[in-house]
Amino acid sequence: MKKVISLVMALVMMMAIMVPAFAAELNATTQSGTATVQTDTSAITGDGTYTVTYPATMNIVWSTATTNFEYKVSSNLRTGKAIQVVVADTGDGLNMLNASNATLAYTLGGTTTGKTTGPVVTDATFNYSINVDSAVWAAAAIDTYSDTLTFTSTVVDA
Amino acid sequence: MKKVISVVLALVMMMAVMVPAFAATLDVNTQSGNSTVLVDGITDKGDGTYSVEIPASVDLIWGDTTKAGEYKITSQVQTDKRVKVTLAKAKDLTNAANETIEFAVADATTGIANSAVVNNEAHTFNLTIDASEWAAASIATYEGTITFTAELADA
Amino acid sequence: MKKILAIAMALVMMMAICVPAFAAVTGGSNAGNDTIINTDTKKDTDGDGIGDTEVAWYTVTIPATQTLAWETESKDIEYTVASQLKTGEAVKVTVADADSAYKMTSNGGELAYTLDNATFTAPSAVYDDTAKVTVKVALDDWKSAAIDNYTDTLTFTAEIV
Amino acid sequence: MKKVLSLVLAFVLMFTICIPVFAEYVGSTPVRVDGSTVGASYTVTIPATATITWGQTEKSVEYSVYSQLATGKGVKVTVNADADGKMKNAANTAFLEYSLKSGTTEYTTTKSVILSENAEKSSVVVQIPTANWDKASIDNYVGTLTFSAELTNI
Repeated sequence: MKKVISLVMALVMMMAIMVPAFAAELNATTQSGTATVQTDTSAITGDGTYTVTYPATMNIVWSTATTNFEYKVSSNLRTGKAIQVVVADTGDGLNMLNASNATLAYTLGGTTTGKTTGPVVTDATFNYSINVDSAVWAAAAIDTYSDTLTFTSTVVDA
Repeated sequence: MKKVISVVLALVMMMAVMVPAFAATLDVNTQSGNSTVLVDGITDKGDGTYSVEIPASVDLIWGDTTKAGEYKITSQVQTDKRVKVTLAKAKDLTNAANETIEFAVADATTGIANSAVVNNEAHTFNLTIDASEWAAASIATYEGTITFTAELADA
Repeated sequence: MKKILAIAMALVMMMAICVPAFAAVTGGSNAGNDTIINTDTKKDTDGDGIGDTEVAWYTVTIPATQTLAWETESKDIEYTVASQLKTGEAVKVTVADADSAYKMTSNGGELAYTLDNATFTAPSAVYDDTAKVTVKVALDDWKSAAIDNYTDTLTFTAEIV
Repeated sequence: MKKVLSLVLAFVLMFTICIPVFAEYVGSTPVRVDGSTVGASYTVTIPATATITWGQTEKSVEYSVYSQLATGKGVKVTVNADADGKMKNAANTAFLEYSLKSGTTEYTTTKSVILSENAEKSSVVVQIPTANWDKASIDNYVGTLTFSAELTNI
C-alpha cells in the first residue's frame, strides 16, 4: 500500500510542476511567432440573454373589429439559438368577461407564435391582432370586459 | 415662482398626454407573463344607445272599448341598465268642435327591456274607452295623443 | 635674499646627490605605467582565452493563448522582452493580426477587434520586463455577436532596431 | 659476467692514482666594492593591454619585476583600477563596473636582486561579476590599470 501511495503522490507532484501555458519564444533566429486570442463564454449562464417586451394591457375600443398589437424581442444568444414567443389564452378560451361573466368572444390573428430569425436580434417586432366580430359587438351590453392572455418565451434552436 | 408653476404644469400636461401603455417583459428568469385584454366599453360608449319604435298612430274603430298597441325597444346599454318606456295620455280624443272622448292607457303604462341589449323587442299596451263615452259622443273624427318617454333604469 | 638663495641651492644640491635609483615601469601604454584592459564582444567557449562567439541575444516570450471573457472590452496581453544587445540597439516587437482582417471568427460569426500598443520598442539594449498589447472589442460588437467561441491569430514579430 | 666485472674495476682504479699537490697558506687580502655610489635599479614590466572575453568573471593580468637594489631593499608594486571603477565604451555612453580582486593589487619582491631572466612575476586579477555582465549592453569597454612601484624594506 505505501508503495502505491508514494507512486501516486509522485505523479501528482509531476503534474503540478508542468508548465500550464505553453509559450512560444522569439529570438534572433526565430523572429516571428503566433498567439491565439479567443473568447470565453464559460461565464455565460445558459444560452445567453433575451428580453421580450409585450403590452401589459391591450385596450380595445368598443366596436373595433381588429386591433393590432406587437411584441418585441431583443436577444443575445449562443450561435444556433433563437427565441420563440407564444401568445395564447391559457384559461377559458378566447372570451372576455364582464363583472357578471357575460362574454365578449374574440379571436387572435397575426403572429401568435413568433420565432426570431437568429441568435442576435434587436427589437425584432412581431404583430398580432385581437379581432371581435361586429355581431359580437352588437350583442354585447356596454360594459368593461377583460380576459387574460399569456405570453410564453422559450429558447429554441434557430 | 411663476416660472416654477409653469414648468410643473407643463410636465403634468405631458404626463396626461403620454399613452399609459405599460409594457411587461420576459427574460431568462421570467419566461411567462400575463397580459390583460381589456375592453373598457363604458369609457368608450358611455350609456350606450337605445331607440324605441312607436306606432305611427293608433286607429280606433268606433265603439272599441279596448285597443291594443305595440312599441319596440332596441338598445345596447350598460349591463346593469334597462330601457324603460313610459306611456301617458297627453290628450283625450278631441274632435274639431273640441268635444272629447275620454280614454285611458289601461295597463303596461311602462315597459322595461328584458336585457341591456335588445333588438326590436316588442312591448304591448292597451287603451280603454268606456262604452258610456262612446254613447255620449257626437259622431266625428276625434284625435288624441299618447306620449312615450324612454329612460335608462337600473336592471 | 642671499640666505634664501643659499638654502634653495642646498636643497637642489641634496636632490642631486640622491642615489639615482633608476626605476621604471615599462611596457604599459600611455605613459608607460598603464595597462589598458578592454572587453571583447565575444565570449570564449572553447577555453582558449580568445573570444569566439558573439553574445548579443534577445528573447521575446509570447503567450500561447489569451482568453477574453464575454463582453470584455479591453484585455491586456502581456509578453516578456529580454535582451542584451549592442549599445544603442533595442528590440522592437510588432503585433498584428495574421490575416489583417482583425476579426475573431466562430463557425459562421465574426467579432471585430482592434489592437492598441501594437508595437513596443525596448527603451534600452539591456532589457528584461513585460510589455503588453491591448485587444479591444467594442461593447456594441459584443452585443451584436451570437454567443460563441470566437478565435483569431496574432503574429508577434521581433527585430533589432 | 667476470669480464664485465674486471673492466669496471679497472676503470675505478684509474681515479685513485690522482697526485695530491700540497700548498702552503700565505695570507688573505680583502676584496671590496663601494656600492653606495652605484644607482639601484628595478624594472616592472606590465602588459600594454589585456583583453577580457565577454562574460569572463576574472582576468589575471601578469606583470614581472627584476631589480638590483641595496641589500634589504625590495620593490613594492601597487595596481589601481579606474577611479570610478568603471570601464567605458568609446562613446562614453555605456559602462561596465569592475574591481580588482583584493590581495592582488600589491606585490613586494622577495629579494633585492632579481635577474631579468628570473624576474619575479605577479598578477593582478580583474573581477567582473556575472550580474555586471548581464546588465551591460554589448560593447567594447575600456578601462585602465595603473601600476606604481616604490622601494621598500624587505
